[in-house]
Amino acid sequence: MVDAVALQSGALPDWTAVAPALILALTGLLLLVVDSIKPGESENSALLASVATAGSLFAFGVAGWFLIQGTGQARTGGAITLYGDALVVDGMSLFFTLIFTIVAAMVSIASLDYLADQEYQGEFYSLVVFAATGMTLMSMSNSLATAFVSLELASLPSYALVAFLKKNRGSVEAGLKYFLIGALSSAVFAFGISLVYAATGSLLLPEIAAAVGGASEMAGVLGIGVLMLLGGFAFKTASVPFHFWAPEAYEGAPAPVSAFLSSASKAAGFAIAFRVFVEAFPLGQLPAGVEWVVAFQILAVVTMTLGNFAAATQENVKRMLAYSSIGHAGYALIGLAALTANGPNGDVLGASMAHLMVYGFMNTGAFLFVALVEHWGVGKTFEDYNGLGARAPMASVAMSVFMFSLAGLPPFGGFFSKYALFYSAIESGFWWLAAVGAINSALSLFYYSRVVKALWIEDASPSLELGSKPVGLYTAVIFAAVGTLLLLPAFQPVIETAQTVATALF
Amino acid sequence: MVPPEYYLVLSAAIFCIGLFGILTRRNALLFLMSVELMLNAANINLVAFSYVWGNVTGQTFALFTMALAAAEVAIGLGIIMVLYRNFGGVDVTDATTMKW
Amino acid sequence: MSEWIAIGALAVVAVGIPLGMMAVSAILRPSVPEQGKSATYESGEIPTGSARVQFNIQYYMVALLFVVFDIETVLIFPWTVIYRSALSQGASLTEVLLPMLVFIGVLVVGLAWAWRNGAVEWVKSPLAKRRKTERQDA
Amino acid sequence: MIIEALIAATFVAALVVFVAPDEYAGRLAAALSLVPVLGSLWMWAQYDASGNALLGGSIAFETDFVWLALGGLDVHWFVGVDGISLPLVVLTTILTTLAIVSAWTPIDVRQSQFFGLMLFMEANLIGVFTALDFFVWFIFWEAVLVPMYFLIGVWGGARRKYAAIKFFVYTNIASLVMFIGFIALVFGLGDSVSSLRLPEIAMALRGGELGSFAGLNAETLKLVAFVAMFVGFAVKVPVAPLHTWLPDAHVEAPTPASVMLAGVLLKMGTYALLRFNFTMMPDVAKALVVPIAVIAVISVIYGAVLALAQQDLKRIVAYSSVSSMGYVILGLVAYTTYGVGGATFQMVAHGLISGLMFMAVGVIYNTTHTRMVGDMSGMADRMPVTAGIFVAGAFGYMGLPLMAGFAGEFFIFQGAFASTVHSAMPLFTAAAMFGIVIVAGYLLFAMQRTLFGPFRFDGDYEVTEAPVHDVAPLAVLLLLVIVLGVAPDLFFQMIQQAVNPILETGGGV
Amino acid sequence: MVPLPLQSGGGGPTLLPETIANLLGLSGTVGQIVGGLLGAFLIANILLLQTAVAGPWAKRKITAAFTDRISVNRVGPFGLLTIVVDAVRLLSKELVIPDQVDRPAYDLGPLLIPFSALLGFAVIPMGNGIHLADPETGLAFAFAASSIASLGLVMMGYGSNNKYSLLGGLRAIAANLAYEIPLVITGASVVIFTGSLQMSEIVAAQAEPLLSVAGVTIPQWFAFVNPFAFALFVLANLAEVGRNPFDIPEAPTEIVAGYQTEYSSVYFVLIYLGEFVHIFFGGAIAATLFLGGPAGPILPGFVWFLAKIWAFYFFTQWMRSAIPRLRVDQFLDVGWKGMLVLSFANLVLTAIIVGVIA
Repeated sequence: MVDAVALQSGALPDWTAVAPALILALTGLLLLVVDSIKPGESENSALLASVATAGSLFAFGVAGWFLIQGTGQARTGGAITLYGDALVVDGMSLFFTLIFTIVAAMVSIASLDYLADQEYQGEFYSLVVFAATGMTLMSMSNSLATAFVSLELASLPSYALVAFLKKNRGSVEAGLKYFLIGALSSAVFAFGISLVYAATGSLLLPEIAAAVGGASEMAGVLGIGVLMLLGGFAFKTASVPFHFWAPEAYEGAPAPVSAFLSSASKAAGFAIAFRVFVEAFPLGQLPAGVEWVVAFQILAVVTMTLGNFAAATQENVKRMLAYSSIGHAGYALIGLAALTANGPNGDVLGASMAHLMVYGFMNTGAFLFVALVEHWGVGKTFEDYNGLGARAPMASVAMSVFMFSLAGLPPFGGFFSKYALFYSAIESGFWWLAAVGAINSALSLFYYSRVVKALWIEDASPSLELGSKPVGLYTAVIFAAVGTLLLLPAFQPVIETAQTVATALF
Repeated sequence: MVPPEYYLVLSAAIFCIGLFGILTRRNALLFLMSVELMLNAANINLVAFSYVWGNVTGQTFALFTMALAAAEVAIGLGIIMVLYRNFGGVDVTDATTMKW
Repeated sequence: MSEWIAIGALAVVAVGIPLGMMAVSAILRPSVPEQGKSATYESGEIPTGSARVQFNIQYYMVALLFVVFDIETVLIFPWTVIYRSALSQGASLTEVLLPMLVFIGVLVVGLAWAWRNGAVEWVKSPLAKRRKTERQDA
Repeated sequence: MIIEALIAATFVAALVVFVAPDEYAGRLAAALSLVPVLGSLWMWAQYDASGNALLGGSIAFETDFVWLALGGLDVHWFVGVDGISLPLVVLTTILTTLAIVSAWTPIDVRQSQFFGLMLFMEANLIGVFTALDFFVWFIFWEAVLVPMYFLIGVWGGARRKYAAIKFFVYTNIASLVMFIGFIALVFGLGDSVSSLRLPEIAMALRGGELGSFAGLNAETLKLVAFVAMFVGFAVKVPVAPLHTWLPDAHVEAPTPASVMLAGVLLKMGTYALLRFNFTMMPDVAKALVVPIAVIAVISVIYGAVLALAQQDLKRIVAYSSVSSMGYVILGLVAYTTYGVGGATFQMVAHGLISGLMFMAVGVIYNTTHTRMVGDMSGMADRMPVTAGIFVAGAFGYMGLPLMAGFAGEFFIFQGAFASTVHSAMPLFTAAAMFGIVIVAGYLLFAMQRTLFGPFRFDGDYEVTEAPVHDVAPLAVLLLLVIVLGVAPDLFFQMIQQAVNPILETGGGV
Repeated sequence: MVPLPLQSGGGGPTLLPETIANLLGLSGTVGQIVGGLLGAFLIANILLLQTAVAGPWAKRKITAAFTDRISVNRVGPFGLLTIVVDAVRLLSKELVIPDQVDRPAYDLGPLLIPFSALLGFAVIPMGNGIHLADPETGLAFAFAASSIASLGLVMMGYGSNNKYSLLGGLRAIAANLAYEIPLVITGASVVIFTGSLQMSEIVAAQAEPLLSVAGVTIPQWFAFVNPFAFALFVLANLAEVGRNPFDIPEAPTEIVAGYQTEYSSVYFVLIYLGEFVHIFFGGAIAATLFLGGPAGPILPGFVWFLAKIWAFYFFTQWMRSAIPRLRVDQFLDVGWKGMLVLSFANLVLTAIIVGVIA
């Protein structure tokens, strides 16, 4: 075993702490190189997919190793700041990196089959990996500047990915809408940054934190700025009021991309929102009128309620999942909404992070199952799913696991993460937030169980013919299912790590 | 010396013009231009307050914002191209294959 | 500040002179409207169709590349300005040169990819391509 | 570690069966399910603890380690059995094996999935009865629903989808209500508990450590939590106004699933009532004795009356379950050794007997493809063995001496009459006894019309004696019913030891 | 308010507006404005004299000399006044506005072209104190100002409602896109030496001696220091101003006259004028960046400066006579695949060499 302080005491230089991001970036470039050797050749697809998957898994492994070794954590000397404090590597960033990389790996392996007949596969994988790089950097951002740049690095490839099926009207429309709202929200975000800068004179989160207390004459500007930052995060996390894109984009986009966006991209939005709000605008030191916690409380309640109610009325499975992901954004927002000046903030935030981790598995899996179904050419509505359980039992079991887990039923990972979330909220004194969350959770069972019902209980139409059993998609779906299941018995290390690293933020 | 509030008012005005454009225009290209306007409003703030605070952070970041705006336009134009090919126009309200 | 006043003055002059010429011309020139005179020129033929035709997709590819590279120059310029003074103030090459090499390296990978995928290929239609190669072979 | 081994083995068996080919799935499942049977019997033979697991008594086969350290309330992997849970574990394993064997005939599609789910359910049921940490318990508790949902929904009758959804929604909402009630209680306990282990919580509650939470003072909180949990469990039991899912579920479920539903799943509700409401908050239970007893009596009478009005044999048995469960509640609220102990004994007894009845109905249905009383008569003519066992089971149901049902009901009535919690208890008991009369009435009536008299059958099917593997489970069950009736002490002694602490220790805020 | 280091005023030589203001005895903002306007007027006239009168005349003479022809010789000495006559002739011609043109674009385009080139001259030091303004960002400003012209070109191409015009406008844009980056990047390689974008600084940096051979000091003109960059720059500049062999936007034998097909009378004069100013502006930047600006022995700086830009002008006309036009795809290939790569290589190599030497 390597010495626990190895990564801080000189065994490895500090800059290696960004290794996960570097690995992803290099993988992306490597993909471009591979694609340049024989452009447009479809024999390349297996190579491309395996490079993307291997790169993501490598980054996952490195991030996991760092996390276990305690890189950037209190026990090895605290967060590592790099590049003029613009980036910070700490437990939280590594934890989120785990989510992004594993989702990217699952999406890459699944895309091998999904994209079988598509052109521009090299571009697809490199865009996925670049977006993952951006997300990793988002989780490491210690400055609003890097926050914005990395947010765009994550967003821009996503726009292209959503519109990837350029001859499919749905995909194009989804890409357009995602892009329009994304561009708008990034403009709002940039303006918010400029206002925060105007009020505080710095873009570095710690310096902003030091300046906000004295910025009382600019409190109005600061308040508007913070509100606009919130808008930017709301877009990335698909929370109210910038959530409109989500159903459209997820429905229209290629299903692996929907999986990627709704899991990793959402987590990235939360990663950056957590850090920015907690680090730059510490509660208890803010001038009046910048009480962002209240805003998050409202957003959390509205988001989860709206997402769940809208999901309940859908006929299209992908769209239902899209709305459910809005609902889950609402749950995760509790992590910010239940913060207090000196409560057990680390627990709440950590629970939210753990939920995002579990969500990364179950939601990715669910969308990848949709990808599998699309691959078979079966339709999109609940009725089209009828009887799949009899034809494809393994995948259907996996999907049932995802659905029950998303609903928060006990035997699966989603149960513990929701429990931890609500429990921490109650611990912080926000029992009403937990209550709203629990009621929404119960409601969500209704529409999740519709999928399960369609899969197993309804009878298939006689013409239902499934094609081959694609290896890549199956691997990814089963992997996600196993992950979702294992996160129940193995939830303790996850929540413990999450809460430890979250506590380090305060 | 121009008081900093003026910059704020100016940038807010430009931001609002951009926002207005986004809310009222249906042409995707005009939408892009409006977004550029909003980003430039942010740039005005950044550069102006870079001067006010006496550090170059704002100016530097304004450069990054420009670069990102350009990248965004690159992607945006690509999407508008395929929009045109699929829907025969660049009206953002044309694309309604999915229900809202 | 005065620099920009002077530049503004030149801008005024640079607009004023053409406007002045237009004014002089407006006084001098005759106006004899006549049908046919104002027809669009199309090598003597009667113009057909709209002039605002759709043009080759390659224009767009090139424009995109330009947007990317042109903006990168914005990021390169500040570096070139400080490069020498940074060196003379004792910064090591790895600090000031390496990052830019990495930056340009990334750009180069992008360019190579675009090149290989034909983004900078002006002629892309198969027919034109065949003609081009035939001509080269001949 | 025997409990973990039992659960794990059953899970593995479920997986193996799930991927096995359909033709062998039934045999394989039956063979594999013998492992938990033997394991539970071994546990029963080795059982040497005494007292109640929640109230500081010794716990057999205990395992306890921290699973999830979260804030101030750790989740432990904490399992073990006492005199209340061990009989139920034995009941579960035996009944599952018999149900699997009885499913060989009726289940003819997607067998591997069916038997896999049965084993999966068994694993979770064992978990429910052995878990001593609230969380672990709750996970198993909810996990039981999933396979049952599928069993009804996929292999059920014509209206199976409606029945499955109704079952799922009812029980899940109930779980949520119960969960919220219990968690509120735990939060009300504040720092006096450091984990969700049931003994810890039970001791704290009985020790009066409850504080206020969410604006409710301790008294109100306790009351609210009690009601929430009672409602939550009552749906599962089910108790009269909350029972409407049960007939649908039973009628639509395939017979083996009905067996499990009536035989074990309903016992989860009464088990939980005993463990949570009546063990942890005896003061509230005693304060609310009148409404609870009224509900119990209503369940008894109402269930019986409804059964009387049914034509469907399965529905008759289903409603009679409502009635029987009413006795259990009455016994629980009596707070006497015989009352609570009898209730526990009745859980086992009723599990066996109702399983027997459903199976018998199923065997007849397998042959005739109808369950309507009016559609047939004189079945004893063609199916003498089945009919004989059916009649014997019905007698057990009616509480004939030397049958397990008699022992259970006798204990309950004895305990309830002697109860001191409320002066009106004898009155309630007397009222509930009317249920027996009605039960006897309707069972005899249905039996007489279906089994005896001249043979008449309207369907096109040839009616012959059922195959051995259909009848054998019936016989085994009948045997067990008689054994328990003759020697109730096989279980009753350990039950009594476990029940006494509940009565001895007082409680109060 | 802490002043930024970047924004401290340059302490270079006195600029033209100040000189004029001092002469007139004005000061403050009024002085700046009056001085600026007068200086701007002066500079514009110097340029117009050269471009509008001398330029076209020289073009004919040079071309004639290369192709062994007799050129204009009737009006005035050596036919010098021919240009004046031409100007009057064109100005007094009828302005024919074709059908269905997009009026704002059609009218604005010709204005923008001379405007863009003239504006760029604001920052060019021409020697002898003829230097209108010297902002910190001089070089960037110069590139920016000259880029405005492409906007004018596309407006003309689009506004004319003519297929040739549209093609010409688009070709012009493609040309600008392809060669702008090599141009700017090569310019950046010079900035590595100077460490400043200020034109006066760039000129001053070239005043230092490179080496002395037998008592003759050769100044550190960047054309000597980095001839490769100079060659690249001149080439890119040719394309940027649209001269042979890169004149595909006009390409008279392919698309009539490109974007100017539908223009007549004063608009044609403006376009023609603008293009000439543009060529001169290209020469001016090249001279400033690589040839030491107005520096030179014996003769006054202004004369040297004129000589240098005329040399560049001569070079363009030489190319025009000597080299055939590239096909459009070859043209873009050269730009994207050749020049771009070479210019980046140049930048990197320059940076490495400078870094290693320093």
